[in-house]
This record gives sequence, structure tokens and C-alpha cells, in this order.
Amino acid sequence: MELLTLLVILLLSLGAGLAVQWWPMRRQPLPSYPQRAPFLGGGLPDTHAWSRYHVRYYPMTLLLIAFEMEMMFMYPWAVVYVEKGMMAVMEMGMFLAILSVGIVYAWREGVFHWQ
Amino acid sequence: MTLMTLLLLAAALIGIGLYGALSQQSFVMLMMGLELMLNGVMLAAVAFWAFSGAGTPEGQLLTIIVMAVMAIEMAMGFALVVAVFRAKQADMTEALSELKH
Amino acid sequence: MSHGIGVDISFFLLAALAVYTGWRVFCTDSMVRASFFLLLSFIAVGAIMILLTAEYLGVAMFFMMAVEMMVMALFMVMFMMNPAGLNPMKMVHQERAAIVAGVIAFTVLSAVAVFSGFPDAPLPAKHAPVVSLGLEMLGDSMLIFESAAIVLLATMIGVVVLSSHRGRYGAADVGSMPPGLAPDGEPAGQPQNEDEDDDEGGGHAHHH
Amino acid sequence: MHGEAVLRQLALAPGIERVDSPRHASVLLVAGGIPPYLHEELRRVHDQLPQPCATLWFRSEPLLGLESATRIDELDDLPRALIVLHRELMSGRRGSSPRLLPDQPPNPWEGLGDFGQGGEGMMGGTPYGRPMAMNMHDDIRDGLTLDSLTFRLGPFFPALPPGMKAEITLQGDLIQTWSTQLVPYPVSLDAVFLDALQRPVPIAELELARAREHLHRLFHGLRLAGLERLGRQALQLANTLTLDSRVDGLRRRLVRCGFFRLSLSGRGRLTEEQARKIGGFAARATGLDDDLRSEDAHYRRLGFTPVTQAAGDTRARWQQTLAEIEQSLVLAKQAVGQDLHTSETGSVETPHGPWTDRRPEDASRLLGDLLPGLEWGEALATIASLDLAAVSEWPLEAWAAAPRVASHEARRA
Amino acid sequence: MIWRELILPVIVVLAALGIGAYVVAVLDRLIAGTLGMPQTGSAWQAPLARGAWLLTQTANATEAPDWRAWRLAPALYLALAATGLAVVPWSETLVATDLATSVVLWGSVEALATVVIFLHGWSANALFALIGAYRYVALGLSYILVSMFVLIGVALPAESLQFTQVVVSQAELWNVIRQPLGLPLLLIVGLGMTFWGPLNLADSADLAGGTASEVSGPPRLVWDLARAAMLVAFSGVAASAFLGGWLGPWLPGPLWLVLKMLAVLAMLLLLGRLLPRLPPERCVILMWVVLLPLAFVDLVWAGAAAL
Repeated sequence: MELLTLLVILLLSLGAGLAVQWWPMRRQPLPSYPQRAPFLGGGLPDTHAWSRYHVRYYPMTLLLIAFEMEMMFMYPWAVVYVEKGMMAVMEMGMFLAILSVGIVYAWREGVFHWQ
Repeated sequence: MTLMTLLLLAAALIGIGLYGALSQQSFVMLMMGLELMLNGVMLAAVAFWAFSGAGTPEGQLLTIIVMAVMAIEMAMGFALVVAVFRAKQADMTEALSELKH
Repeated sequence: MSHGIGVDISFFLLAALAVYTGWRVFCTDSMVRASFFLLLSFIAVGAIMILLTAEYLGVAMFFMMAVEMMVMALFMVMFMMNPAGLNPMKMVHQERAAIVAGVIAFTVLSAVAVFSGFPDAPLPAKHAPVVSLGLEMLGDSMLIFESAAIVLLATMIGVVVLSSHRGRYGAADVGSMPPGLAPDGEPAGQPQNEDEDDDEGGGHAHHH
Repeated sequence: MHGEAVLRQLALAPGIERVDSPRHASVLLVAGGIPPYLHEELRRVHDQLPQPCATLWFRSEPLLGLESATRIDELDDLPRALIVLHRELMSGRRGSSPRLLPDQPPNPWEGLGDFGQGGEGMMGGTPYGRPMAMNMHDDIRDGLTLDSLTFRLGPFFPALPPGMKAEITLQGDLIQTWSTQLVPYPVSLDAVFLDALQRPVPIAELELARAREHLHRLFHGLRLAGLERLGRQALQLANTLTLDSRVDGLRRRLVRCGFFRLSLSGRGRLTEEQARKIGGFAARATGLDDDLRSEDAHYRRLGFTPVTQAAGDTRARWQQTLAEIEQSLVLAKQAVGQDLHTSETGSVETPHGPWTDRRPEDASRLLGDLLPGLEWGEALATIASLDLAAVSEWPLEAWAAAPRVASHEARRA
Repeated sequence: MIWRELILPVIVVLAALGIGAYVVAVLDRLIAGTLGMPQTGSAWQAPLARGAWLLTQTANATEAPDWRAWRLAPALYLALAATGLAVVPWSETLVATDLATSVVLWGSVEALATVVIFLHGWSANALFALIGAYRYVALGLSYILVSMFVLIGVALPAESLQFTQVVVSQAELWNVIRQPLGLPLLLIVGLGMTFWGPLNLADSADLAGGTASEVSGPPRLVWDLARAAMLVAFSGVAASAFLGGWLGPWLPGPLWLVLKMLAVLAMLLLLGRLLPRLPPERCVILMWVVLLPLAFVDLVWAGAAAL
């Protein structure tokens, strides 16, 4: 039932979002080409903006993929934490300590700076 | 929704993933194929857990480990792509074999 | 495991979505669309997991895959020519063989699914998957859990070494020599022409 | 300056919102005459407003094809006129402004390729009327050579000084090359600075005018940094500046909200040579203590020594600006007590640099050396912290010859 | 049964989303007025007039956008906001989606929001929208870790990943006191999720509006609406996680939640007006080097308090 409720909410809000756009726009013609040119304060671009975009923070994203895995382990851990007490503290402490080494290393290597 | 239909779905995902992994020229697309295969594997693992594992937690743990493998594969894969691109300005699988020369 | 007709209908819709989007990944021109189709496939599979009462895994699949596919999209755009598919293209090799392999894999696996008898041991009526997972992790599978940390740490360091151009000692590929990608191959991450790195101010010199 | 004065007037007017993109606007306001060589760009911006839209021409001749547009000449009527225009557009009493440019793709492309796309192969041709981005420049920071994007920005881009146009190449969000194609419009100074060249003027008046100029610049910088409220406070302070005004409150708020520590970076550092070329407060923020005021005997009697900063980056320039405002207020207060006038004529330290035998010149060509390697936001923050435009030979009040700016205003109830 | 479990929660969530978005707009104007920005007319009418204007304005297009993604992105962002609000419990029984892992579900809403915002900027095929999208991803991928640590912190005393349990666990003492670092960190995440004020990297002024720079008319209305709705959803989550959700004397539970949500909203909108925008590089470093260790500390604190 909860999932059904979620589904209904999801579909209704998505539908509303699309309908508010579609209803007033259904008879609008496509704007003219000059209007469709990207806004550059009166200037024009040479090329399409879609390109092999140089993502300046790419090492950070790779680090995140590896570090984020730890979340998968942490959520179940949080549920049994109080029940297990000190043992949970020790194990997760060790786990996080090992991973923090990676973050500190990455920070010292300047990974979070724009490359 | 039975174990059989779930496994058929998993098989379909693995099949498509295998096609992608074998046919794509680009590294990154190749990895997408691998991911899709692992997607099928995870689904199969959860299906077994639900229908013939009697709810033992190992089934879930297996899925988590597949997910971890996926994350590691992606991270290392992309790091390699960056390294190769820096050397060869290309991301084709063929570029790897050229590195020998 | 008993469930209503609603679950069955949702399962078939989600299964269709998972396969369709999985297939679209390899036949769309836009790399961003391809990544997000794959994300949709993952989300559909995650939703099926929730239907299977693996609530944690299903929901976790959403957030893990959202992040991973976001990064995937970034790298797809970075390294693919014509990333948005403005000019249609098809970049495949050995396609026929790949199709055959895919079909064979599907057939063999489905045959296994259809013809082998798996033990029928459904979930107990009252169970708490998240709690049991947590207890398992802190109990019997503790070693797996901790070794995952080590492996992830190794990944993090590997990723930084391989991908980062400049570390605190200057260019990462000047000070360290990553292993070759092929046996006897030249080290990965080594720029072809050395003058590219001249403006780095000789990172090597600071190495102590 | 003309357009800037309009912007400042509107910033304080209620019910008017200045937007950053014509897509968000309903009314395009053109303030001041636009020279013919910029008409094409103005038409482009005009056509980028989504319909229904209208134009308002303030002391300016409407473009060909827009004869029915509203034109006004009184600064005080401006907010009212904008609001009325927006209301008429919304209620449908006023039709939309017509499109000025022909409806053609930038390049012909229909159906050249096999699939109806713009060209041959993966990267060729002009799909949808534009070529694909190509790998043009080696990367300047790390070794990955990916595509670069070249475009021309301005002269009506809200975050650049008005009138400035540049050809820019970006790789990722890093600036690879920057070449200034059109320099910004010269700025007009308060008449007291021009008087000071002819005859002694009261130091108090001169210093208040200087503080006002700096506060106006601060307004633009703060708006760009997302501190609209503090920008407005700076502007209000400038409008009501008296001998007893204090900037402590403003400075405290700026420090507390983290403007210096969080928002600004230590980038955009000028070399000594560049600083000398720009002159004025930017040079003093780089550690040079050039200031014509120290050669004036009466300033010396007030104990004047130039304030300087060492760093020479964006942060130092804003700190210098604040310090100079404070110093000006102190000098003004002391001077009025002793009723001092300037002792030197023929040269004056304007807020934009020293004016001896020549006016402070345009320095926007320096950006080509200064900006490459900076991230986009850092580059714009650097430009906002500098003061690149030349000084006009006409004072602020001479409207007729004043420069101009176009800006788009959307009015919301 | 159907009424109590399906129709009522759906109505409550959607109404809260719609009214909440309107209240965000009004509140933002009131706060701006209090801070001395010029205002005319009634703050209550202005958002409606603006909405009407956006509905009459024509929608812009670019030369070759990814049409479907471009129109879908605002609607998806709205749907994510609705999903986020669906996990918020209004009282012990009135909650739309009371999954055993609703805290994780909120985490995935955060992660998916990054995807949707990126898609919005990418699909326009325009320079500034593209830069805005990429900038936002840098932020979105950085704040997610902080947010998850903080939310795991509130799950510790509750021994559950369910928001109802999280609220119940605060019966004696609210988490905002028990884990003092948590709420400030979560508020920063909230600013990031809705790219509001200091963390407005996606739609910033130096990019002429960033991902929204090429958008006008109805799509822009939906985008703004979704942003406000996301603020509402976030405030609901923050109020449940740290301010004791529906708990409180005298008044009925849902009313308490509304009051607490208003408090969180006012706090966020005020922060948005008072702080300068951060450069993207600074943002990433701040998140990883300052806020992530702080989130660690928060977790340790929460753990110590829970034992």
C-alpha cells in the first residue's frame, strides 16, 4: 500500500509538471532561429555547446564512487548499532579509519582542486 | 513474479550487457555493458535470496559485494581511461593494443 | 511467498522497462541519454527488488546507481567524440559475433532458469532484512566487511595515482611510474611528448 | 555614467527586478544611444526575449522596425514606465515587439547527411546550423586535451562592463584564451574631478565623490557575488553619503558573511607591470604606492599616505576599495574642518587612476594575459574587481554625450 | 482503509507541496522586505502574478536541444520533491510512504536530484546552461556524503531507517540538541539540493541564470515551482530528523510539523539572502575537507550519545 501511495504521488506530480508545460505550449509555434541562438550578451558561439567537456573535478568523482560504497555498509550497521554496542563501534571505527586514509591521501594529492 | 520470470529477466539483462560489452568500440560504452551484466547478476542474487535462500542475510551481502565490485570496476576503469587518453588521446579499445608498440 | 495481482502487474511493467532501457543504452546516439537509460534500467531493477521485500537493497540501488551513472555520464561526455549524437553514428565492432554471444548467453541462462529445479525456500513471513544484514555484517561476515574497506582504500589510492595529473609533488606521472597496461607495455599515464609537462616546474625535483 | 546611473536608479526602485538573461525578461530597456556598429548585436539580444515582450528606449532612438516602441527621457519616470509596460503586456493591451532578424538557421544544414543531419561523418558538417565543437587547443592545466568552445561574449552581457565584447575560448569551465574585441564604454566622472584639473576644489567634496565612485563599483561586485542586499546597502550609502557617513557597518557585514574569505579567491593576481598600467586602486592593491594625492601639499598636511595591499589579487582589490572609502571619508572630514582645497591643478587622482596630461586609459586588453587559466566565475569576479574602462572627458552630468548600456528588466507586480 | 492509507496521504502530500511552494515564494519576499529590499504590492499576490506571467510567456527553445530531456527535467525535479515529501510523517499514522528504509529513500532523492539538475542544464545545448550543470554536479556529488553521514547519525538512536521511528526516538530529547552539529550540516545540504543562495552554482548570476538561462515561460514556472517544492520537502525531512517532527504539546501533530517546517524554511531563505555565492572549487574543497570531517564528528557524537 505504501508503495502504491508513493507511485500515485510520483505519477501525479510528474504528470502535473508535464501538463503545466504542455497545456499552454501546445499551440505555440517554434521560436525563430535568432531567438533560439544561445544568449551570449549579443555575441555568438562558433559551435554547439555539446562537446567533450573537460570536467575539472574528475578525480573527485572517481574517489566518490569508491568512497560511497561505504554507505552500503553503514546503513545496516546503523540499525544494529545500539544492539551491538561497543563491537559495532570498533568495527565501524576501523572501517571508516581505513577509508579516511584514502580521503586524506587524496586531499594531500590535491584531488579536490580543479585539474 | 516467480523465480523463473525473475531469472529470465536477469538472463535478458546479462545477454544485452554481453552484447554491449563485446560490440562497443569505446571503453566507456564497454563498461556500460559490464554494468548491465552485473545488474542482471544482482537481480538474480536477490531473486535467489527471496525464493530459495529462506531470507539468509548472505544473499543480501552477495548483492552488496557485487555492487562493490561494480563500483571498483567503474572507478578503476575510468582512471585507466583517463591515463590512456592522456597518453594516446583516444578512448578506443584498439588504443590499448597499440600501447605495445 | 504470496503477493497480489498488483505486484505481478508492476513486476512485468518494471521488467519490460528494465529490458527496454537496457537495450536503448546501446542504440542511442546521445551519450548522456545512454547513461541515464542505464540508470533507468537500474532503477527498474531496484524497484523489483523492493517488490521482493529487499527494501534496503532496492532503495540503495537507487542512490548508488544515481551517483555512478552521473559519473558515467561525465566520463562518457568527456571521452566520446560527438557526445550528444548531433551527427548519428554507430561505433561498434564485431557486431554479429556480439549479437550471437548475447543471444547464446540469454538462451543458456534461461534454459538453466527454466529447467533446473531450485530449492523452494521462501522468505519467512516475519523477517527484518536490514537488521539481519547488519547483524550478519558485524558477526560472521565481519572479515568480508573489513576487507572491503581495504579493497576500497586500494581503489581510492589507485584512482588518485592513475587519474590525477598533478599531485603535491607536481605531475603525478612524472614522479611515479604506473605499471604498463599490457605486459611489457609502456607505463600508463605517461604523456607522449614530454614538453607538455614543462610548465609544471619539474615536479620530480621536489620529490623527497 | 549613463547606463550605470539608470541601473542604480532601478536597483533602488521597488517592483522592478533586473534579470540576467533576456529569456527571463518581459521588457528590454535600452539606456542611451547605441552606436550603429552595435545595432546587429542589439537586434540579436532583442530577438532573444521570448514573446510577448516590449522595449523601452531611454534617451535613445528606437531601432528600425521598432518605431512604435515607447521612448522616455526622464530618469524619474523610468520605473513607472517599466511597470506600465509590463502590465500592458500581461493584460494583452500591448502587442509583442516584432522580431527584427530573419528566421534563418546560422548556417544552412537541412538534410546533408545520411540521416538528415547536418554533415558527413561523425564530426563534420553543421548539424542544426552549427559546426561541432573541436579539439583546438592543448589544455593549459592538466594534460587532457578535450574539446574547446570558442564564442564571442558581449557587448550587452550583464556581468561584463557595459560595451565590452570579447572572444573567449573555454575548455571545461577554464578560460583558455581571452581577447578583448571591443573595449568597454568610457566612464564619466563626477564633475568635481574635472574641475580639479582647472582650479583648486574643496578636498572634502573631491573625497566624497571618490568614495561614492568606489561604492558604486562595490554595488556591481556584490551583486555578482550574490549579495544583492549588501550591494543595495552600498548604493544607498553612496546616495546619502555625507561627511558623517561610516562604512564600518558595511565592512563588518561583508566580513561576517564571508565575502572576503569564502566568496573571493586569491586568483586574478596582477603583476607589477600590469598594475602600473591599470593604475589607481588596483595598483595600490598590488603594493605600489602611486597616488597623485601624496604630491599635493594640502593632502600632506592632512597626513595623507596611500593605503596599500600586498597581495594584488581579487580579494586585495576589494579590501583596498573599502580601505580607500574609509580613508576618503576621514580625509573629507578633516579637510572640511580646516576648509582645505587642493593645491595642485593640472593633475588629479581620479577613482580610476591618475589623470595628469592624459586621461586614465582603457586597460581591458590586459585581460588576455590575466584571465587564461581562471575558472569562469573567478574570471568574472576578477573583471568586476578591476576597473578597466577609460575615463570619459565629459563629466557625469553631460547626458548628451554619455555612453550607454542595454539591460533587460523584468517587472514583477 | 483506502481513504486512510491512499487518498488522504496523497492529498496531504500534494497539497503540502503546492501550498508549500507558494509559501516559500511569499516567505522569501517577506524576508527580502525585512532585510531592506524594495517591495511593492502584497507579498501574497506577487508570486501568483509572476506565475500568471510565466504562463502567458512563450517557451523559449534553443537550436538543437534534447527536447524530451529538457521538458522532462523540471517535471522530474518536481516528482523528486514529491517523493521526498512522501517519506515525511505527519503524525504517527498519517504518512504516505513509511518504508523500513525511508531515510535511504531520501538519500536517493538527493542523488537523483543531481542527475535531474544536470539533465536540465545539459539538454539545453547552450554554453552557460552547460557550465551550470557541470558546476552543480561538482557540488551535488560532494554534499551527498555529508548528508548521508548526518542522516545515519539520526538513525543511530532510532535503531531504524524509518522516519517514523526517527521521530519517535526524539520523544525525550530532540536530535537538534542531542546532535548539535547535525542540523547546521543538513541545512547546508538543503541549500545545495535546491541550489539556493550561497550554493547556487547551477543557476548563478555570472552564468546569466545557468541551467535556467535559456528557459522561459511554462517550463521555467515548473522549474521554479519544483525548486520551491524541493525546499519544502527538505524542510519536512529536516524537521522530522532533527526537530521532533510531529511531536509537541497542545497542538495536533501535523500542525507542529508545519510550524517546524516553516522555521526551517525561514532559516534557509534567510541564509540564502545573507551569504555570498561560493566558487565551485571552494565548494568542493569545503565539502570534502571541512564538512565531511565535521560530519564524521557528528556521527561519533551521535554514536556516543546513543550508547
